[in-house]
Amino acid sequence: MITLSPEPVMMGGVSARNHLVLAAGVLGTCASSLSRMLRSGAGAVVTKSIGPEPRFGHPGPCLVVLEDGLMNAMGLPNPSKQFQDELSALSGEPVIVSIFGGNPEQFHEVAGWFADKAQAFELNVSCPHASGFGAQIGTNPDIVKACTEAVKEWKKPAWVKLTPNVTDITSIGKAAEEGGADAIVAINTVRAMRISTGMRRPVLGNKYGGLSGKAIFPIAVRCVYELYEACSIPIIGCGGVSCAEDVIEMMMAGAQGVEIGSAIVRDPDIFSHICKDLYAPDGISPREIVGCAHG
Amino acid sequence: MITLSPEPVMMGGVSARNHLVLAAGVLGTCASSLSRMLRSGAGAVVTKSIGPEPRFGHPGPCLVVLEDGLMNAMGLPNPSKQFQDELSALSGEPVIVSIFGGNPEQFHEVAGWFADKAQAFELNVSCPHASGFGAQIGTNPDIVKACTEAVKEWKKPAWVKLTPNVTDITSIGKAAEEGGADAIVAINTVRAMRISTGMRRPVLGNKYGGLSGKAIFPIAVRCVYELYEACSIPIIGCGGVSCAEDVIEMMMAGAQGVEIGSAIVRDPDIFSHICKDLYAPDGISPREIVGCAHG
Amino acid sequence: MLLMGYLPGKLWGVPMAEGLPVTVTITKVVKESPGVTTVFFDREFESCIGQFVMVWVEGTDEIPMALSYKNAITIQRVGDATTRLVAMKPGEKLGIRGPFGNGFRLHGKILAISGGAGTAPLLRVGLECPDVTFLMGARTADELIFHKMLTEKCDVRVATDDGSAGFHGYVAGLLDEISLDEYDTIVVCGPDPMMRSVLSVLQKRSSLEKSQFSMHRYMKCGVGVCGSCCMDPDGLCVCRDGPIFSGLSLQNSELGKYHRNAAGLKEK
Amino acid sequence: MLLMGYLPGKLWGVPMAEGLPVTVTITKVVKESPGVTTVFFDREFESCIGQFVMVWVEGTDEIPMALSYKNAITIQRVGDATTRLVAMKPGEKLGIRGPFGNGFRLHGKILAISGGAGTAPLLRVGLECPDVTFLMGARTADELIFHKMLTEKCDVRVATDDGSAGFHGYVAGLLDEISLDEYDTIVVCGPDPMMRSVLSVLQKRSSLEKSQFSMHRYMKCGVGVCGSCCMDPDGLCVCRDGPIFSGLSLQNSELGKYHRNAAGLKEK
Ligand SMILES: Cc1cc2nc3c(=O)[nH]c(=O)nc-3n(C[C@H](O)[C@H](O)[C@H](O)COP(=O)(O)OP(=O)(O)OC[C@H]3O[C@@H](n4cnc5c(N)ncnc54)[C@H](O)[C@@H]3O)c2cc1C
Ligand SMILES: Cc1cc2nc3c(=O)[nH]c(=O)nc-3n(C[C@H](O)[C@H](O)[C@H](O)COP(=O)(O)OP(=O)(O)OC[C@H]3O[C@@H](n4cnc5c(N)ncnc54)[C@H](O)[C@@H]3O)c2cc1C
Ligand SMILES: Cc1cc2nc3c(=O)[nH]c(=O)nc-3n(C[C@H](O)[C@H](O)[C@H](O)COP(=O)(O)O)c2cc1C
Ligand SMILES: Cc1cc2nc3c(=O)[nH]c(=O)nc-3n(C[C@H](O)[C@H](O)[C@H](O)COP(=O)(O)O)c2cc1C
Ligand code: FES
Ligand code: FES
Repeated sequence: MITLSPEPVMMGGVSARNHLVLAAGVLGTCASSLSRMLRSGAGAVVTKSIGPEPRFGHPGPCLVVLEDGLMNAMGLPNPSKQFQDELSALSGEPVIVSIFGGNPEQFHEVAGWFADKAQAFELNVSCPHASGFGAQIGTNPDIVKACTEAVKEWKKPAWVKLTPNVTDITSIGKAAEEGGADAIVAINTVRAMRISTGMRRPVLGNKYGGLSGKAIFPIAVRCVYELYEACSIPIIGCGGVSCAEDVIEMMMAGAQGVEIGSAIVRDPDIFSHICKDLYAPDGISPREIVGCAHG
Repeated sequence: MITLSPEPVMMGGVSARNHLVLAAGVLGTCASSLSRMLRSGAGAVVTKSIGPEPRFGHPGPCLVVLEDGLMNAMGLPNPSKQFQDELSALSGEPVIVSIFGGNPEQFHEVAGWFADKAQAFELNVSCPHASGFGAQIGTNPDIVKACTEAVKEWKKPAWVKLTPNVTDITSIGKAAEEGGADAIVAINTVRAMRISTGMRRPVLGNKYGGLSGKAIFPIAVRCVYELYEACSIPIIGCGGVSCAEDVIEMMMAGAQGVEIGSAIVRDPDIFSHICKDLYAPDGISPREIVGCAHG
Repeated sequence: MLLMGYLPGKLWGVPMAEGLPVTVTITKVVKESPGVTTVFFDREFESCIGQFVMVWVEGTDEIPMALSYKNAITIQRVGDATTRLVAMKPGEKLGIRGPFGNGFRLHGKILAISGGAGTAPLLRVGLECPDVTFLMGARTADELIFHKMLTEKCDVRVATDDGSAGFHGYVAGLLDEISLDEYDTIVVCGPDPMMRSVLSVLQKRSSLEKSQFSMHRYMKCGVGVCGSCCMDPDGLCVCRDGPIFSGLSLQNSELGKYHRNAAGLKEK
Repeated sequence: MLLMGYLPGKLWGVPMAEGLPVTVTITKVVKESPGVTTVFFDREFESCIGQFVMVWVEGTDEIPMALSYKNAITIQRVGDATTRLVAMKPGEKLGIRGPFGNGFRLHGKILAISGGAGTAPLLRVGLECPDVTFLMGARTADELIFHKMLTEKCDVRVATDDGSAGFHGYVAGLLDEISLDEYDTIVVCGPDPMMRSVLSVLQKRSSLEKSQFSMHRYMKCGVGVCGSCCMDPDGLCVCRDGPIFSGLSLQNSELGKYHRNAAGLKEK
């Protein structure tokens, strides 16, 4: 297998300790769990998505584990502005604050709360199961562009996280780029549903949810590849990454780094384990492989 | 587990021997393999998609097996009009002819070749990896409607098979319904890619392919559920079905029957095995569970 | 011998329901006290004592519950889901995910200390382990649960806040009469303030290293992913790293000080 | 003991590459005859004799090839992919999927019958089995492959169409001098017309039930899904139900009459 040389990593304006970033919404609600992930080897962490008002999330079940992934409909639970307190405990750490809102003004407001503490923002315009938020606005290029611009007013790096639940993901990627995004994160979860045949009802409290994990890796690779052909800003690959080989594959598709979420379910120490396999003193430079599959 | 009573099955104008239909493109190019599937327990079979000209398909690799599914880019290889000869050998059997074209006229022409032999047509407006065909037209509701109307001129039942690679599958489902479709088949494969890290290239000759099998089951269930809420014609569930429990789940989401493709890779006798688990003399009527998850 | 390069293994052709809730049918409902009810179902879950399940009350919510028996949960009514649960009848269905979490490590002579409905997760300790002393607290005699059943199996001592049974005062008070050195394992479950006060006593009496506390935090996923049950300062997940924690590891924790609610907001 | 309701098993954290082509590096290229070349690579594939692999020539195509050795394929140049293959140099890479298909069932005294490049899939029979008679046909002496190597291991008899070596005529003609009753297993590989004529001889001489034919058909998936390799009249997949078929099962088949091309059109 290919190994990478351990070099300082700068992706989308964020200086990270390695190429592996904790994905939004996974162990991301408190400072203590975010630090834990950094301690265990994450190169940077993205927080739970924070919105304009506190939310308690959807009724349960909120998550089920499938053989090849997870399906969740958390419903964007978050402490809103009070998340400032958690962030204080993380000052100086590579923390990207994920934010969401229903319109550019809300994005602007929420970003403002964290503008002095976050290393960067990640715009969640892609959660597939919260009405009025996430993918409901992330399927419209104009809104995506406007939200990106609104957040960029705070002069911080802004990553825009895209939904795969669109006919053409590149049109949304280009909108983010036009709005001034520093990077595109692809992808958020794939809209999905499972039904309990015993209860004769969808298993998630919200009925619809988002599929993540191994099942969506080939979809995520495809999206990264498509975006790499269409956009010129950096891409962070996300979706189903669970071993070093997957990281290399994402990079070859065009990703500068990856985010990892669901794989935590199998191995809470996934970051240190992947680092061990991925980096070696005689490894090659990541530059050599990012996008190399495009020939 | 729930079992079904073995009753005569009529779905979308097709009288089938049971609720399990061989999906298009799987062992569907010759009469002999189609009969084999019928002998081994398929309630009906859909042929390989037949188009206006013979096609030899994409260069290989055309298919790879993943742990939780398949990824393929066959490229719609087909013998075109000469498929008439194969069909003759299947007269009287529950055979649905899958057809494709680049526009309504071509759909009309191809359907005409088989109008006297097919029990029904399935319109492939959803293959995600053939330029000018499939999903390239199946993402446009107006074209889907027009193609459906064109085929319906032959006064045969017409199933319209949808792609999940759209922002809103219900808009396409409704277009098919307006065009006079007798049933909707959901879903075709999900656009995907894998990269060979050894070769530093996408593994499929066509680069992009379609993901099928277990990985996409939660996506397929979601699409069936959404379509059931939006449309009133019958729905045939397709995508990742590999056991009797999956059939029940698809039915609860709203499917009248299911198509099965990729699961053949694991078990060529999948139809007889599912039948054994699915049907029992004291089983319940399928009517009792179709759509029951909608509450 | 047939070697196939592509064999996808056990993944295909088997029901995919493994991580989905298992549907169980209620067989018996037993009222343990005015506020506490045990609901039995038609399936036993292989589990370690101390593990929990996520209980899906269809149409309402999914909530964490200890398995009081391998085939039962014991519910204290506090809100929407628990109110629906205690009102359920035999024949009705629940969805069960799990069991999840770690379990108690039980050996030697055991001291079990429970407060209120916290007796439920410890019930199997009293019923299945050979040498158990059970200290049980409740606000009032009426609210003591499993008292009779446990008395038949072990040495039970009772404390009530109002003195209506046993010792008049908190269960931690019962510890004064106990010689902690005699015990190999100390297990504790109850409301946060009660557990913090037991922790303080054990700390003073240098018995923390043999103590294990069953923690409760707001849970959504149950499998260590969503982060809603994380505790300060180590960011451990109660659902996965716990719910059982050694007393030692809890000394400097948030226990008894605050916890986070469903939105992640700190609450006292 | 830790029981977890959700354990997704071996699926997570392991490379997902199982069914993807394995990348191999070419180590040696050997010209066997003017049109036939053996390409060795740096990895052995555990396989039954008779199984095949799908060989990915990046940028061109993926084609089926028998493993002539566990770490080599032997290629007859016929078109784009094979032309690129035979021109490859050590250090270049190929992608290999498989091995796929069944294999020969080999026991007792074996008669191997090959035509042209059909010797390649039978090479391991001659090299690895103890008691083999090898009948080998080619158009001309130049095109005999593996002749020397096999002569060291077994009783080789040769036929050439032009009489430049051995018997003057088709390989089926060599059967006249063979007492079929002596053999327990008969394996055959070669062009369709050659295999049909061998089949006819074996049929006439009542030896079909101990015969096994290695079939070739157009293949795209290699795993029994796409249907491009199906044979009439039973709809069997050469890639999965074969490529080895008993002579009995081929009697009434399309063998020697027609096959289908990449588009599914019948060709002679
Ligand atoms: C590991 C664990 C084991 C438990 N075992 C038992 C048990 O055996 N018997 C028992 O009666 N109770 C048990 N509980 C507590 C039980 O989960 C809550 O009482 C229940 O969730 C309340 O739900 P509700 O809808 O009735 O209340 P709500 O009206 O929703 O809320 C009332 C209070 O209950 C708590 N709560 C609500 N939802 C949750 C949740 N998803 N996770 C955690 N707490 C929640 C919160 O403190 C909340 O303020 C356990 C909790 C945990 C974490
Ligand atoms: C099970 C099996 C084992 C084989 N083993 C060997 C071997 O050990 N050595 C060897 O030299 N050849 C072998 N072949 C034949 C080999 O696959 C073809 O010669 C090769 O595919 C030609 O590819 P091309 O691009 O050079 O030719 P093309 O120009 O693409 O086509 C030339 C002819 O080759 C055949 N062909 C092309 N593509 C395929 C395909 N995907 N599948 C099957 N046939 C195809 C067709 O008959 C076609 O008309 C085997 C075939 C099969 C089915
Ligand atoms: C439990 C859970 C919660 C999530 N919450 C968020 C969120 O708040 N914001 C967001 O942008 N993505 C969220 N996601 C999506 C992930 O960040 C990630 O995009 C997705 O899970 C795919 O990556 P993975 O396969 O590595 O998990 C969540 C995913 C999971 C499983
Ligand atoms: C090898 C292969 C070929 C296919 N060819 C076609 C086709 O020609 N026309 C079509 O409509 N769908 C085609 N499909 C899609 C399937 O019919 C089906 O929609 C998809 O595979 C999802 O179902 P499954 O998970 O049961 O395979 C093909 C799928 C595979 C795997
Ligand atoms: S409940 Fe989700 S991490 Fe514990
Ligand atoms: S090559 Fe696809 S079925 Fe044989």
